[in-house]
Order: sequence, then C-alpha cells, then structure tokens
Amino acid sequence: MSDAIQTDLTVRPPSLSARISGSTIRIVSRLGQEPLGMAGFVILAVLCVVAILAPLLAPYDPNIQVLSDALQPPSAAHWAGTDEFGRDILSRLIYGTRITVQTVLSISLIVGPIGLLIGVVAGFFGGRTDALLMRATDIVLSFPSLILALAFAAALGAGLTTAIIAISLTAWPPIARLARAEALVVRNADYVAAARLYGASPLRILFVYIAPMCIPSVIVRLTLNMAGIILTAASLGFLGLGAQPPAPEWGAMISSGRKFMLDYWWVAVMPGVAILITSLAFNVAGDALRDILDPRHARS
Amino acid sequence: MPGPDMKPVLSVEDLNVSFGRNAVPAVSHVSFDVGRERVGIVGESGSGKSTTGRAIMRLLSAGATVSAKRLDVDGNPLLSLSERQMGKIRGKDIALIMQDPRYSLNPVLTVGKQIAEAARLHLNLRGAAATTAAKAMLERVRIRDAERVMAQYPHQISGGMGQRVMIAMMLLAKPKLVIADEPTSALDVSVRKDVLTLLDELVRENDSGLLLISHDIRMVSAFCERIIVMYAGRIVETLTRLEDASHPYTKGLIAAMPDPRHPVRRLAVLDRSKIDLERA
Amino acid sequence: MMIEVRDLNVTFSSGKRQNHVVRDISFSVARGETLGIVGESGCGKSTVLRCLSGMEKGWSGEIALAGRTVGKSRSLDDLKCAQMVFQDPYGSLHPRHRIGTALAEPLRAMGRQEIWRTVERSLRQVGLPAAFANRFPHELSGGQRQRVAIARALILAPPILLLDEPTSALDVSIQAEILNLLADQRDEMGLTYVLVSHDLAVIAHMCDRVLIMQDGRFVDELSKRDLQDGKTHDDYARELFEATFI
Amino acid sequence: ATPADQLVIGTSLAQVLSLDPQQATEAKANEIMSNLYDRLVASTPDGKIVPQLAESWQVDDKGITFKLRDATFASGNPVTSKDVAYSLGRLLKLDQAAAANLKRVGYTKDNIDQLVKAVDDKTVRIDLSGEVTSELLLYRLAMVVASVVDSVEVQKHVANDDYGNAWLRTHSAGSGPFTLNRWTPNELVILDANKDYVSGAPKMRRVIVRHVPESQVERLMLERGDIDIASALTASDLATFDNKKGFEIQRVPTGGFYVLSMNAGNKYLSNPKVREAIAYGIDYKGIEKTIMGPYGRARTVPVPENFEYAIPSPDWHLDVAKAKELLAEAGFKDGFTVNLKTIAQTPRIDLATAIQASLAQIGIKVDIQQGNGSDIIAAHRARNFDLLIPQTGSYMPNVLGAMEQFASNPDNSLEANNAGNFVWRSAWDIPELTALTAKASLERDPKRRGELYVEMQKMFVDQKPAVLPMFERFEPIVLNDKVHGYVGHPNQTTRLEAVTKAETD
Amino acid sequence: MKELSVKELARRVTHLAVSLFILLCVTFVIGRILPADPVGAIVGELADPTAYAAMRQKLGLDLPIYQQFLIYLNGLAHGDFGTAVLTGNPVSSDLAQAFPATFELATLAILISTFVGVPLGLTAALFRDTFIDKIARIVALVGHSIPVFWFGIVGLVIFYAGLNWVGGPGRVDVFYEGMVTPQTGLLLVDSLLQGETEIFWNAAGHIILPAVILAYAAMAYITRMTRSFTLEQLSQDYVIAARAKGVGPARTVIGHVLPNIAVQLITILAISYGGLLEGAVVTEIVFSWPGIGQYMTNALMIGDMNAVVAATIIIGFIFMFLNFLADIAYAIFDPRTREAAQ
Ligand SMILES: Nc1ncnc2c1ncn2[C@@H]1O[C@H](COP(=O)(O)OP(=O)(O)OP(=O)(O)O)[C@@H](O)[C@H]1O
Ligand SMILES: Nc1ncnc2c1ncn2[C@@H]1O[C@H](COP(=O)(O)OP(=O)(O)OP(=O)(O)O)[C@@H](O)[C@H]1O
Ligand SMILES: [Mg+2]
Ligand SMILES: [Mg+2]
Ligand code: NI
Repeated sequence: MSDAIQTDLTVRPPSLSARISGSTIRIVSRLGQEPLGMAGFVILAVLCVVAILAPLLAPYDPNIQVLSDALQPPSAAHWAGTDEFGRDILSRLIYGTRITVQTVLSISLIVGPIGLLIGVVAGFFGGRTDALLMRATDIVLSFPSLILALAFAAALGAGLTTAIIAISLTAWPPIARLARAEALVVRNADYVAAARLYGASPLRILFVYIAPMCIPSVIVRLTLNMAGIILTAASLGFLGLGAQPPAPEWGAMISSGRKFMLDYWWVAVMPGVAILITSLAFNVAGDALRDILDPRHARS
Repeated sequence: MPGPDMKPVLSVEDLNVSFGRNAVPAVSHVSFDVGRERVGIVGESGSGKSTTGRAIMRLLSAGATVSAKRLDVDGNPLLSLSERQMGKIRGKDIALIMQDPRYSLNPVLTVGKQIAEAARLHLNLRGAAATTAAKAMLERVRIRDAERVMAQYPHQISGGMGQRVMIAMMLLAKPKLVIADEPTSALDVSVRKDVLTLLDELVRENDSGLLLISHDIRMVSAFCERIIVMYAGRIVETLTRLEDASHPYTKGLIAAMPDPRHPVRRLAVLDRSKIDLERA
Repeated sequence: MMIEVRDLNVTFSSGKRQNHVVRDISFSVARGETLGIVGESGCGKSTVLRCLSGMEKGWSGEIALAGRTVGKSRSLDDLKCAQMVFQDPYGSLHPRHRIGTALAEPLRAMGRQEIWRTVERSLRQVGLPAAFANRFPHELSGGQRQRVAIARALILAPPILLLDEPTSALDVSIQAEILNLLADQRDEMGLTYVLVSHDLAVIAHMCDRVLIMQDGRFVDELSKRDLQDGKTHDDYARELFEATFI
Repeated sequence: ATPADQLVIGTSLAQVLSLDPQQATEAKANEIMSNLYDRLVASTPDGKIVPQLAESWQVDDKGITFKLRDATFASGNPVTSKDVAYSLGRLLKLDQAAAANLKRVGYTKDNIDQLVKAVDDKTVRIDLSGEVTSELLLYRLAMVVASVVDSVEVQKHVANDDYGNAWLRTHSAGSGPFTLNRWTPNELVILDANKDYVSGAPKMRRVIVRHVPESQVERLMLERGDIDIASALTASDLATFDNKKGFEIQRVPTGGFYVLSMNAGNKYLSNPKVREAIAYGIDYKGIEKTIMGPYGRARTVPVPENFEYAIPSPDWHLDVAKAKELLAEAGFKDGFTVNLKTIAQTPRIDLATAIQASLAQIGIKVDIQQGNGSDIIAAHRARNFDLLIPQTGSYMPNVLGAMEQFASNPDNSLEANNAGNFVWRSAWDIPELTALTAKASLERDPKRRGELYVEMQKMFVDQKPAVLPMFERFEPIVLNDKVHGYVGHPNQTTRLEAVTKAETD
Repeated sequence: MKELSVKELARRVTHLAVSLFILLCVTFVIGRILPADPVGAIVGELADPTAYAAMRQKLGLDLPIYQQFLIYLNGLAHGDFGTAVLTGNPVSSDLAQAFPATFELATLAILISTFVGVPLGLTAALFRDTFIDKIARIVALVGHSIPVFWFGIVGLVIFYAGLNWVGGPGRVDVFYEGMVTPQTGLLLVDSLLQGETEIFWNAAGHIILPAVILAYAAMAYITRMTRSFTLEQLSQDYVIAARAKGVGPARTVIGHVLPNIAVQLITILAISYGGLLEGAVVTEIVFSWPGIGQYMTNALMIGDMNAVVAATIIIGFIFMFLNFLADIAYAIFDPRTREAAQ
C-alpha cells in the first residue's frame, strides 16, 4: 500500500454536517460541468428566494384591486401589466411563487415518502406483501387522476390543500413502482446479503440499506414530475378546483387569464411564462440530478 | 510462419488517448506494429489495453480525444477517414472481438440474423445468400447443428458458443486485423482453450494479424509471438519470451501469479513506488 | 471438526423444471484447514457456500459449524460462527455507507460496545489507514475494497471464513496482496477457510485440500501434494487441470 | 360558414338536463322548448300577453275561458282542450321545480283537475285559485312550463306513472314551429322546422344549438362565421363586438338579478346594521364597469328600473367610512370572517372576487369557496353558507313578478324546510313584507296595486335585505348581421320561426 | 420472470377482475359520500322539499349506502350501469356515444406522438449533448410545460381563425352534423365506411388540431423516455459490437437498439395512451369535443354518480387492460422472457 498509516487519527462516526457538506460539494462540483443543469438549479434557487422575500420584492399588494386600472398592458408602472381587477400581475406572480413552492414542497413531502415506503416494502419483502401493495398501486394508478382530484375537491371543498391532497393521492404510484424496481435490484446486492449474515434486522436492512439506495432516483423522478404537478394544479384551477381567489396561484391566473387571451395577451402569458420557466428549470435540474445521482446514467 | 512481413497490417505511432477535457491520458505515446502475426497486449486493469484496441477501431465515446502520428491499417490512415468510410472498414478490414458474449451479442436478435448482417454489410450478399454465408461461417467455427443455432437467441446458447458466434460474425469478412479484447476471460476454464485455438486457427487461415488483449500474461505468452506490456497507459516493454522480462513491472506481474508447481508461502507483491520511480 | 456437512441437497424449483443443484454432498473441514472447491460455472460452488453461511434456506441435510448443528434460520450466535467474503468488491459494500459505517454495522447488529475502537483496529488489521473510515467505497480501489470486505467479515471474530471467489474480480498483482492478507489472517487467528474459485492456481496456492465439483457433485478430492504433482483421479479433474495450465 | 337555411347558435348547454317543458326550468332549455311547444298565450318581449294556441279568451271574476284555434301537433294530432288540461295537470302532478310558480298561487296537484276543465274540444276553462288575479295568471300561462304537450303521444310513452317524463326529456311532442331532431348532452341540440306549423313553416330549415363552453372559442367561431348567434360570451369578449362591422349586440333584459344572499341565521349577518354595512361595502359602479359590462346594471332594488312603479335605488354605494361606522355601531369594530360561496362561473366568480376585495377594506374578511353548480345549490338550500351569490329571473314584467321571490317567506322556521323559497334559504324573517306581498297579488285595482308595489319596495329596502340585489341581469347576445328577425325575449322564450338569414346586408 | 402460460394468463385476468371490483367499490363509495347533489340538479333550484324528497327516493338515494351498492351491483350484473341524471339515458348508451369521440382523439394523438416522439428521442440520444439533442429536449419540454388549454386557444387563433387551415371546435361542421349514422362511433371510420369522403375530410380537419395539441403534450414523456432508454442501450457492449461489425450509427439505432427498447417503449406508450384517454378533459372543453372526459366532468359537477362510476370503471378498465397488454407484449416480444414460457 502506498498510503502511510496514520496512527494518530482516531476513527469517529462522520458527523452529519460533514456528510451533508461533503455530498453538497460533490454535487455542486459535478453541476459545474453541466451549465444547463446549473441554470436549472439557479432558477429554482431564485424561485425560493423570491418566495421568501415576496413582500420586499413585489411592487404592489397582490390582492389590491384597482378596478379603474383593469387590463393595462405592461408598462413602467406595471411591468407585467394588470389583470381584470386591476391587480399588478408581477406582484401576483411574485407572491405566486410562494404557492408554487408550497405546493411543490408539500406534494414532494407527501408523495416521496409514501411512494418510497410502499415501493421499498413491496420490493424488499416480496411475495404476498408485494402482490398486495402493487395491486393497490395499480388500482390507484388506473384511477383517472383528474377525476379523483375533482371528487376530492368536491368532497373537501375546493382549495389549495384539497388540490395538494388530491394530486398527492394520485402521484405516489409511479414513485412506488420506481422505488420497488430499485429495491428489487438492491435487495439482491451482496451488501444486503452480508448484512443478513451479520444479523442486521429486516427493518434495519430496509431503512438503512435499501431505502437510501432508492432515494436518489425517487428525488430525480420527483423533480421531473414537478412540472407535471404544477400543470395538474393549473388544470384543477381551470376547472375552478385549485387555489381559491384571490390567491395568486399561477395556474388559476392562467386559467382566469385565458378569458382575455385574445385581447389582453399578457394576462395569461405572464403566468404561463412563469410556469414554463419553472417547469423547464425543474426538468433540466432533474435531468442533471439524474446524471449526477443515478449511476446508471453516469456510466455512459 | 511468423516472421517479419514487409508491410505491417497495423502500424501505430505515438498514440495518445485522453478522456474528458484535462484528465490524465489513458494511453500515451504508444507505438507498435502488427504484421500478419499474433501480438499480445498485457497489463493490469486500467492500464489502457482496451482503450488502445478501441482507439484503433475508432470506437471510443465522443468524450475521448485520440491523436497519433500514425494509425494505419493496411496503409489506410484511419484517423483521417470520415465516419462513413470508417464504417466500411470496421468489420471488413479490422474486427473486434469483445470480452463477454452475454453482453456483446444483441439479446433480441437471433444469432443467424446477427451474423447474416455482417455478410450483408461486407460481402454484399442479400437475403438467402447472406443466411447461407452465415451458416457456412458458423460451421467453420465448429458449431454443430448450425441451422438450429441460427434461429436461437443469444441467451439460449452457452458462453463458449456465444464467443464462437462472435468470432464467426467478426471474421466472416476475413479482416486483415483482428483485435480480441480478453476473448476468453468470461468463459469457463474448460472452454477457454478451445475458443483460443479456434481463433488462432482462423486467423492463420486468413493470414490476418491478431492483437490479443489480456491480463493473463501466461496465456498471452503461450499464444503470441510478441508481448507488449502496458502500465499506466504506456508500453513498458515488448517481449518475445516471458523469460526475457527485464522491467520490474513485468517481473512483478509474473511473480504475483500463484503457481502450484512452485508453491510459496507468500506471493511476491508489486512494488509500485519503485516502478513509478523508474518510470520518472 | 470445524465444519461438518452431511448429505446436503439443494433443489431450486423454478416453474415446471426442477433444478437439482447440489446433490448429496458430504464433507468436513478441520480447524485451521483451508478447503478449496473448484468447478465450472454453475456447478453449485456458491450454493454450497450460501448454505453454510445461512443465506440459502432451501437445503436439506445436516450442517454443523464449530460443533453446533445449525438449522435453516440462524440465531445471532450461529451467524457469529461463519462470515463470508464475496466475489465482487464493488457490490459487497454499500455505496452510500462510509467505510467506518460499513464496519460498524455488524458490531451494532450484534450489540457490541466500543464500536469505533474496534473499527479502527480492524482497519489496521487489513492494512488500511484508520482515516479510510471516512471514505466512501467509490473512493477506494478494488483491492482496498476487498480488504474492507475482509475486515468486515473478520470484525466479529468468526472462526470460519467463507470465501466466494474473493479475487476473481481483481488484477493478479492485487490478487497477490489479498491472498497474502488472507493467508496472514489465517495463520494469526487460526481461522478455518472454505475457498471457492474457478482458478485452480489460486486454489492450489491457498488450500490444503481441494474438492472438484461437477454438476452438483464432488467428483474428485486432491491434496496439496496431488496438485503439485499434477495428479488427478477423475477425467473431469484432469481436463480442468490441463485447461488451467496451458 | 353556416348554411343559409340553418341557424346556428353557440352557447353553453352544460346546465341543460331535460327538455320536458313540465320539468326543466333552466334558461337554455327554456329557449329551446319555447320553440318546440306552443302555449295558450305568449308574452311579447315588451311584456304584453298575446294569443298563441288560444285565439281569444274571456276573463270573468272566477276565471278565464280560452277558445283554441285549429292547430295540429307535429305528430298530426289536432290540438284540443284535452291536451291543455292534460298539460297543466301534468305540470302539477309531476311536481318538479317547474310547478313552483303555479303552486305558489294555490294550484296544486289535488285541485288542478277541478280548476282546469275542457268545456268542449276547442274550449278550455281555467278557474282562479283564489290566490291570484286573472292578469297574473295569464303571465304564468305564458311561461314555458305551461306548454301544451300532445297528450296522445305522451301517454304512449308513460312508464311507471312518470307522465311520460323519461321519454319527453329527450323528445318533443308539441305544436311549435320546430321539432326536436337530436339532443346530445353537452354537444348540441338540433331542431327541425315543423313544415305544418299553424302560422306557416319557419324560414330556417334547421336550428342547431351548439355547446361551446369556452367564450374565447365561441367568439372565434362567431368571427369566422361558424355560428350565427353567440350567447354566454364573457363581458370582455362581448366588448370586442361593440360597433364591429357585421355584428350586432342585443342586450336582452331578464328581469332578474345577481344577488348577494346573506344568511340571517349567521350571528353577524342577522344584524341589519351589518347587512347595511355590507351594502355600503360594494363598489357597484366599478364592478358594473369592469366586470359586469353588458351583463348587469347596478340596481339594489329587486325591480328593474324601467318597470312601472319601480322606485329608485337607495343610496347604497361604496363608502368605506360609513360602512365601518355601521359595523362599529353593530358592535363589530374589528370586523369578522365569513365565507362566500359561489358557482365557479363568470361573471359570478369575478363578482365574488371583487366583493371580497372591497369588503376587506371595511374589515370583513371573506373566504371564497367556489364550487360546481349542484353543491352550491345544495348549500344554499340547506342554509349552509354565510354569503352566497345566486342569480334570479322573472316571468312577468311588473313589480310583483320581479319581486315575488324577494319578498315572501311564510314560515322562516328551520322545520318548515321551505328550501324552494328564496328568502327562506337566507333565513330572513319578514312576516310584514310577506303579508304585503300576498295582499298586492290579490289586489285587482291597478292604482291601489301600484301603491302597494311601491310600499313593498320601500319596506324591502328598509329592512336591509338579506337577499341584496346588486345588479340587474341582462343576457347579452351577439348576432351576425346576416340574421334578421331575432328578438331576444326577457323570459327566455325567444321564438325563432320568423328568423331569416340574408347573404347580402 | 413473467411467463405467458394459460395458467399465468388466468391469474392475470383474475387480478384484473379483482382490481376492477375494488376500483368499483372505491368509486362508488367516493361517489355516494360526495356532497354534490344530483337531486337538486334534476328538480331545479326552486323545487320545494316534497318534490325534492320524492326525487331522492326515486333515485334510491334515501337507502343506506350498502343497499345502494347492492342494487347497483345487481344492475351491473345485468349489464345495467344505471341511468344518467345528466341525460336521462342509460349510462351505457351515453358512454357508447361519448367514448368513441375520446377514443378517436386519443388514438390519433398517440399515433402522432409516437411517430414524432420516438424518432425524436432516438435522434436526440444518437446526437447526445449536441445542438440537436438540446433542441429536441426543449421542444419536448415546452409541450410538457405549457397548459393544454393555452395551446388549444392559441392553436385555434392561429390555425382556425387566422389561417383557416383547420376546422373549428366540434367533430364536424354543422352542415354535416347528423349526416353519418354512427356505426363504430368513430367519425373518421364511419364516414369512410359510408363513402362520405367529403365528411371524412371535414372531420379530419376538425380532429387534427386537438389531436396534435394532445400529442404534443404527451410527446415530451415519450421523447424523453425514448432518449433515456436509447442512451442506456448505447453504452451496452452489443452496440459497440455492432459498430465494430461495421453497422452505421443510424442502422445501429434502428436495427439494434430499437428492438431492444421496443418493449419498454410499449409500456410507456400504453401509459401515455391511458393518460390521454382519461386526461383529455381540458382539451375536450376547449374544442367542444363531446368526449368522455367532458361527460365525466359534467356528471361529476352535478353529482351524477351513476355516470361517474361507470365512466371511471371504463377508463380504469382500459388503463389496466393496456398495462396488461404491455405485460403480454413483454412476453411476446422479448425473447428472453418468451423462452421462459416454453
Ligand atoms: N469512457 C471513458 N471515460 C473516461 N475514462 C475512461 C473511459 N474508458 C476508459 N477510461 C479510463 O482509461 C483508462 C484505461 O482504461 P482501459 O479500459 O483501456 O483499461 P484496460 O487495460 O482495458 O483495463 P481492464 O483490464 O480492466 O479491461 C482507465 O484509467 C479508465 O478509467
Ligand atoms: N436462487 C436461485 N434460483 C434458481 N436457481 C439458482 C438460484 N441460485 C443459483 N441457481 C442455479 O444453481 C446453479 C448453481 O449455481 P451457483 O451459483 O452455486 O454456481 P457456481 O458454481 O457458484 O457458479 P459460478 O462459478 O458462475 O459462480 C446454477 O445453475 C444456477 O442457475
Ligand atoms: Mg479492458
Ligand atoms: Mg459462484
Ligand atoms: Ni496503497
């Protein structure tokens, strides 16, 4: 061995912060090689900053109606114009990032763990458990998702929370399937066999060995799904079941703006551009993440 | 039969390959010639053997930078050819036999189709004629019941058969140079010899050159007239007999191999720092 | 006897076709002895090892490790008798666990104390610097990984080590290092090895006794002496022998 | 482009659930059915009663005697007095929402057979119930619900005592100028001309009513000439046809209103001061200009301004200071939170958003809950709301017709469960006003009646209504210039038999 | 491994049936606990409580839910999906009318997106990280990121109102309305069957824009999956072997890679197709397309649960059936699994 053995160094469990900073540095340095992916992450970061600083950044109150100023084209006073109630579209877009971030985060936080858990349990335990869980997954998957969302909105009353629940309910099966496929591969890995040999309990194997291997692809998939989720939320808005007025939800803005598309293009186009950029950012970032986190793609 | 041919089939001079933008070169300053003979390349994993082979085929991924003073096959400067012209040469003038038939045969096409494709590409045969040529070739690699095997899928045949199919497919057009990248290391010990002998036989028959890449220095020495030893992307020495080895790396490699006929308590271990020192 | 196996049978039934992989195998290994098993791919070598380790549940027959008869599912104590080293050093370490964690895991599972000190000691034992505990597997070379795998197998101080082609994914030069390491550990700690490989040269180098396996059966048994002399008793063994030393 | 002998109307058919005249009450369905069926009498767009199936009638103290003209149903059967009696009986016996207007004035399924009699084949006698004057009865008979159906044909299709309802929902059996060719829900309705119509075959061979849910799309179709008449356009789309060459806008009054219903059962809204504060917390003018456009005109008395005896709107306008003062007087200085339920449709959803914004200024926080039609209606019927935006219609052009549903609530108790009553739903207890309304509807002397009408409106305003009319409702439609003879009817009984299309204009 | 034996097939069919039954139960329960009120929708806003109660009883909504369910099941066993409140027709006849419209649209859309998306994905993979790849990716992503209704209206403005290249909303011009008697319900097919080429071209003009817009939305997924499958394959040894044999890049992709990813692609296409069948609601609204999405949304709006349950089951069935077919495709097209069956 060429490495000198350093005797004075004691072994300590690596601290959490060290681990996180370690992997962050790794990811960021890899990102440096992917300008497009980097751009995606930068946009998402900007989005988060805007969401946090919305009150400071927005030139107007997003809900103040000045009916006499309705439907003004973009100008120095209103960079993105005004909507049919004379509200400043830019301010609404800025506040809307909060809703978008909130939607996206909560859906990820619901869908990710649920999908991961179901998939990993099914994949790892196999047999009856697997069959049962996958059947359930299939059923949910085959349920027309918009209809389920509509039904939920009807049952719980329309609103952002309902929309989030409804979307989450239909969004976990693909994640579960993905996690299961991954778990099926991982559970046959030698390190899992070794863990069995030294007596690690099944639960420990499940959570410490298998789940972490599935997380990257789940994260990647979630990121890639985000665009779709924003759009589904917009479609619910189109049907009046998303965020309730006057919430400046982008999808709702687009869908109420569509009534003016032919004459006042900016009302629908501005939120459309916001959605487009965000979902492009999510997609591009997701792709980059995949290349970084997912060894199968990194290999080529 | 060996012996210095006037014109080498392959002539490589100062070949350099690097991956990525500013990575260390995977192959540097490699020069050698292959005539109508059998030349072996040995070296440990990562020493650049496969990269050299694929650079000759111009099959490295887009991220690789290849440069050479000369890279001629049968007088053809490969590096100046267009991708289209290169396509004509691959499989016709130079062939590549890869390590593991399980992965290097297309899993969803029948064996017959895959061989016939080579016939179609290089012998300008169509339809039934291509199939006949494929069958003939299969028989030449001593596969019994060629008819049946032609209709089978790669997963339905054994590793040894798979490697013969690979050989049949690649040697169908009687290429002037055959590059075999670890052709037997995925195979069972018992069939290794058969496959090697067959390859050797066909190459001699076609009067082609063979570049045999392997990490098994003993095997290479048994088959080849010349042995090129690579280490960290460079050629450290070229031998005709194992016994002539003078470089510490080569000697280390030989010593590290357990030999039941001469048992030792502990095996000799390569001293890399010394080799690196010597190289510098 | 450290290992006693009697009438071991393993049958995989996949669909209609039954696959009798291991047929009526009996053998025993003495304390401190190294037994080699060779044979062509798919003849059942790994399956035998997997039965010994407890990874394979579908066997019948009798297995005794370190004098105690073990069943199909093992208690923690049973597991402590025998640990295994796998063929692929890339697959046998969890890619997202640091080396330290990988080594600490068996200790945690067995409820041991003083985990980190033990980890440090076992790293030294296989010739790796303690600082490696903070590395990830992908930051290690194949040989280094195999060292870690061996350290992990040895950290519970089992009397028996089952080795399934521990060097076939490694270069000759690295192989030599690992084989030396294994030999050193055996001598130091008085371990009992069962080594499976298809490389007769490796087997011959390491083992006191070699069993030659074909189609789930042992067809020949060779002593170290026999190997040196190139003496075999069976046609298949002869063939194998010749193929190895071309 | 549309064929010269077919009239194509674009609209939203989402609410059309039935084409049985004794069942359906929805506006679009009415427009269609009024062309499939004739009634005894009809009302003109400016509110006069004119003969339709009846060629003349005689009014006396006890009732009206109608003389029928010689007409036939599309099936070829003659129209007889039996059909008239059957149809009115059917209306009350089916007992659906359609019957509400007659039930309110004392006609029930039990007395209808006594009160409506076929004197001979061509003579029908309808007796007054005692709760209505003959003039008001005539207006009710001009409604689509009083359409005369072909009793012979309908009785052929009776199943399970449903008076042929299951069949008539999707078929027509009338004597009107058109017959129903096909109705595909949410796609289209095709009407074929009835060549044998008693006043001559209609000019249009076919009328197609096409479901176009998106206003912008409908506008494109109109511009491209793929529809001749567009209704249900949004205000902003309508505006683009203002003075546009080749198109004409008709602003058809409905006599109805966009209303802010407040649940007087709510602890805040039960206080008249709070209701008045809300009335001062709405920017009627601003909303009229930017949101309602041609759809509505600010009006806070439930009687259209142009009606006889209509009083001017009270001084309710956006006055934040005054509203805050009123709230403080009511004891809610710091405001409070209420929900506002509305159907997710323009212009009501926009109306809700605007109200939300202006009420926020006076300290009332409003949570909008939009829903699809049926759950909002259900919430309304169950008094399960704080604020809600319904819309109303009217069937006759006088104060009573416009105001009846705003001014009558005989029993406000929860047990009465009078969910069909608009005021009951708001839990607004108005015994005096209810009595006054009943009195007015029985008053025969026109002058005295007029006085009562004025009194009713004043009392309504004084009580700070829990059913606050905000905007008089119009149904603006855009017609291609080629279309002639289309006159939108306030009660959704627009007849199409005289409509023609000319290439040159 | 998946095997395709009779036994296996039977097992899968039972699975399908069980899944459908559970789907049925879930939908039914969801439907019955919804606050949406079909009674109110039928009797009208002003109906009085007696009329209301009578209708409620007539619809059987006053019974406990399990009884309603049994009654429903009983009807279902006799092939009766119940009566739709919305139309008063049997739900089955409504669906027979609405489904073909969606089917026609979704099928055309999936064909378009396949024939554009797959080649685009292959090209992008072949020219990985080049300009072509980036363009392909952005083109696909834009389709994935912009709401369909936006595209729909803009498409109408440009191609219908502006250029007059395509027909407007609806399935056919009003002039032709009702001139083709439905046989298959697919207007394009029926008009051809009845020799009405004029109507065929008119209908084609109407369907093309919504189909293209739907296809564009679905294409993103297909393109990106094709690209990623292809990339995965391109790093395989057999691809290098093929190239070494002298097979050109295009031929490698078409002749060697495509057969390998065919099965995965079929799965993806099945999923997309299922999504198109159910997810066309918004497109149907924009294009006044009388399909099942619009039918179901409207039914849900008025709480017409018979219609919703039936439509959900149909869609669920199709979805599961497509998955089932995709699985079978595995067994049929992939020699590795086909072998296992013998
Ligand atoms: N596509 C690639 N991208 C980046 N680096 C590469 C690539 N392919 C090979 N390398 C690097 O080039 C060097 C030489 O690799 P090569 O495969 O030629 O070694 P080898 O001698 O064939 O080894 P082995 O015996 O393991 O096959 C290695 O360091 C390897 O990491
Ligand atoms: N889980 C399993 N299910 C079914 N068959 C199996 C299973 N594991 C192994 N086999 C079969 O058992 C036989 C013996 O396998 P085993 O892994 O023991 O062979 P081996 O001698 O170790 O081969 P190799 O040298 O390739 O590692 C093989 O034919 C294999 O296909
Ligand atoms: Mg190599
Ligand atoms: Mg093995
Ligand atoms: Ni070292």
